[in-house]
Amino acid sequence: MKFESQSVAKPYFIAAIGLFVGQILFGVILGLQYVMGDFLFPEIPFNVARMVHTNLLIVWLLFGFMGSAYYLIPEESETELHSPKLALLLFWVFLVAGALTIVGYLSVPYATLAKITGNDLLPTMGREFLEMPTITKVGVVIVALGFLYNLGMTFLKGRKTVISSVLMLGLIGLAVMFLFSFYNPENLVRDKFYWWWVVHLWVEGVWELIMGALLAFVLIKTTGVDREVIEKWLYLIIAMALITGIIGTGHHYFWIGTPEYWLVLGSVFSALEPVPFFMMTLFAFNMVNKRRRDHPNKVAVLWAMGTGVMAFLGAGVWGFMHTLSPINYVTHGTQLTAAHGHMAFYGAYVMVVLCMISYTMPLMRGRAAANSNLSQVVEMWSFWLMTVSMVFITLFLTAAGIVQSYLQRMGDSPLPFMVVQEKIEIFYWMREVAGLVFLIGLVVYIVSFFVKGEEATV
Amino acid sequence: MPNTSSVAAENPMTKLPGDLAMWVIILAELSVFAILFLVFAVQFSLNEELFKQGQALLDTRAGLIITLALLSASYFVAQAVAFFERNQPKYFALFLLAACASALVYVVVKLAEYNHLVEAGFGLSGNKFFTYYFLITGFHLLHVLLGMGILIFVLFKRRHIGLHGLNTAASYWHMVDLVWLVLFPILYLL
Amino acid sequence: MKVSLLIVWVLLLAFTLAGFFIAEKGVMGQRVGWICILLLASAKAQLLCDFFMSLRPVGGYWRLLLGAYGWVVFLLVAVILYV
Amino acid sequence: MNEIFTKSMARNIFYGGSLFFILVFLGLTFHTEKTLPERDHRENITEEVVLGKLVWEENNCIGCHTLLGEGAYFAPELGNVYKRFGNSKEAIKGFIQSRPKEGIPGRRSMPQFDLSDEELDAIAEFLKWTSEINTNDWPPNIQG
Repeated sequence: MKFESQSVAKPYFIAAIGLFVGQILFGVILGLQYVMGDFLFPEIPFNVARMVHTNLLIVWLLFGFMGSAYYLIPEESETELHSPKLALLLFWVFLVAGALTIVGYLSVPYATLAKITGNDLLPTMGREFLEMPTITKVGVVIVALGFLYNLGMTFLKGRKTVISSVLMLGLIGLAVMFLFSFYNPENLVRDKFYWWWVVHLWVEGVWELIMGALLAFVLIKTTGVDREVIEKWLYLIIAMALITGIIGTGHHYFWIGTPEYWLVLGSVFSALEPVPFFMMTLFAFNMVNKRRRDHPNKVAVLWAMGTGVMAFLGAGVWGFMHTLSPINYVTHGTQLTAAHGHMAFYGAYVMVVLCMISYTMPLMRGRAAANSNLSQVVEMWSFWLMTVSMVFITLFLTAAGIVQSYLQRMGDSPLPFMVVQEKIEIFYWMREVAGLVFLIGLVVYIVSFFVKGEEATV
Repeated sequence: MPNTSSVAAENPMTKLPGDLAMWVIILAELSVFAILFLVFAVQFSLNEELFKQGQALLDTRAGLIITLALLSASYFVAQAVAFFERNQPKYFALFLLAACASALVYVVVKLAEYNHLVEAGFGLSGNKFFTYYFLITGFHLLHVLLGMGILIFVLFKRRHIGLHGLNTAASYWHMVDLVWLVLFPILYLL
Repeated sequence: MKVSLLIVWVLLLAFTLAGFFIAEKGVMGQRVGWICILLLASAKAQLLCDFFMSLRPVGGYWRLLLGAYGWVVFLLVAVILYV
Repeated sequence: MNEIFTKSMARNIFYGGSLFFILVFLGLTFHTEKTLPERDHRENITEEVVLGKLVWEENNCIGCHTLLGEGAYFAPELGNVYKRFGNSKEAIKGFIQSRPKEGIPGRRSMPQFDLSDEELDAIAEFLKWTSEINTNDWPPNIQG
């Protein structure tokens, strides 16, 4: 760690991991509700559990991004953070706001929560992934503004590198696109149209900038490859991400009432969305192959390569699978979408944040470069447990989605939704088992932080 | 290509005109257009009647003028690069301007064509053939405009960017031109 | 001025006009004209890499890649349309 | 390597390419907004439909159901539920009203939301309007 103020990232990462655990616990509950419909009913109905599951994901990834940025920007800028106090204050504001929201979800019916928080004044609640009360959304904006101010001041007074510029651009984009969550037209079609400006332009747009920057940072640090080379790659990857991703939004405009030409535009451009992810895979492997030194933190390198591969598989391959409009016509809104969503989020964003944590945490905890060999081995176990179980979750959901599409959407006598759900129950059971393995992997991951021993050397 | 010079055979990339980054983009752009053409072809064979009727309404002479204009623009750009290499800035500027003028012919003819079709009641939505027609040609038109922008940028910044930058810009322009040469027979003649 | 470029240009223009009239006026049937233009495009794809780019031979891989790429697309279009 | 692939070129392509496609996207958005009135039948969006959408949102229906294919995949698609229930608003209202408070043993069940009559009318009206949107012929069949 070069600068004292970088350690402000530590609470962010700890909170991120804590919320990650919560997310997975609720994921396991959801999986069980798929096969035991009355599980925890009516105390925690499915919709509440799902809301907790997805919102925790978003919030902990944001914590992860923020922590990463607080660590990365001072180091790249070669200066102390503008205000570590502000960073800590915002941490608590964000954590409390997030916790209160989750408590709100779990303690009162959603409609009551809407009433209490005055949703009638400016209705923004009740849309997928943006379920948080309007006041929480305002809180997020305030936290984001303070966060960007803090980092912006640091960025402006120090050295400006490509990595820090791209990260700042991604974070600003993230904040700007979030503003569309306040826009909720009364017309459902327009509502959906602009809702995607938040959701799609986040995960298939500006978040890719963040992911690219974080990956590039870790690769520079662990491989010692020339900065010039890595930065060129970074620019080219994010160029491809936005060139394909912006019009690629069109693959959400197939069936929501928008004009027919989106069928063509969405298919063509989103078919190319795997390209930037493939480049990321090549990037990670190329840089590791060309490494000038062996870094003692082997597990961070493992995460870096893992995120390259899994992002390509989850976002690229699984996304491509159902992005062409004639295929999407039958698969839209089935378990195939869920399969894609799980692997894409895990591969692209979860793994890149874990990669950052893996690289920075030993440094913030006072080590010279890496954890002990034993600790790293334990963490590698968690890597494989989580990654392999996620692959299986994805495969089972894919099978479920294909069967569901066939039975419910194709053939001469399509079956009703609930009938089909019973027929694919077996896949849900298998998914649940894989989910439990994932949870075990997560526990192993946390255990790895408490494994002591001599610091590893090359 | 067996008869390339030995240097090129050793490292083909060093002989690539312009920046490798641009060639990656060129491949990506060609892929976009290739997919669009394939989609168009599939739709054509599914709705043959409709597409043939639509095609009959297109003015092939406009397409011809555009083709000639773009081929000329490419020629002017190539010649401009040659002048730049031989350190003849005046001719370089002249030919680059000629390229832009040729491209402008394209833009004018295309817009006139659009105007004509819109007046006849066709647009981006409605008739399937014209949806594709406007999507593909419109997308190409935007590329031509971008290409013109790049050429003008190069003209003003020629000292700054040098031969490498000029070759990069020229490669992009040739790609735009190439796309039209495929687009023209597929959309107009067939 | 590079004369070689000038010649290539004139040839391309002539080829375009010829292809167009064959296709339009039905001299040898539409498809022949169409194929003429596609050949032209393919030639252009190759020229993109060497003639137009200052008559400098480009590395075999890229040229081959681009040429093959163009042909695969044309063939696919042709197959979909006529088979 | 430096000569054939420069950082400034990669940067220019990033900024230029992004700007280009942002402009294209904004243009398409403009065109979409212009053509939407023909497809969404906004003239039929009454006060009741607006209230229905609010009821839909404030009960987090999207947390289990899909609407035009978007949402959770735990419960049936509702974009065409009005048609599936035989073009009957009463059937929709009846279904929502009849959900047991304590659920159904061993099976998935929709919670009892205790909606008022006004809210019930509104949500049914909202689902009816939704089913009339021109969605390019999606879903493929009545089962959603």
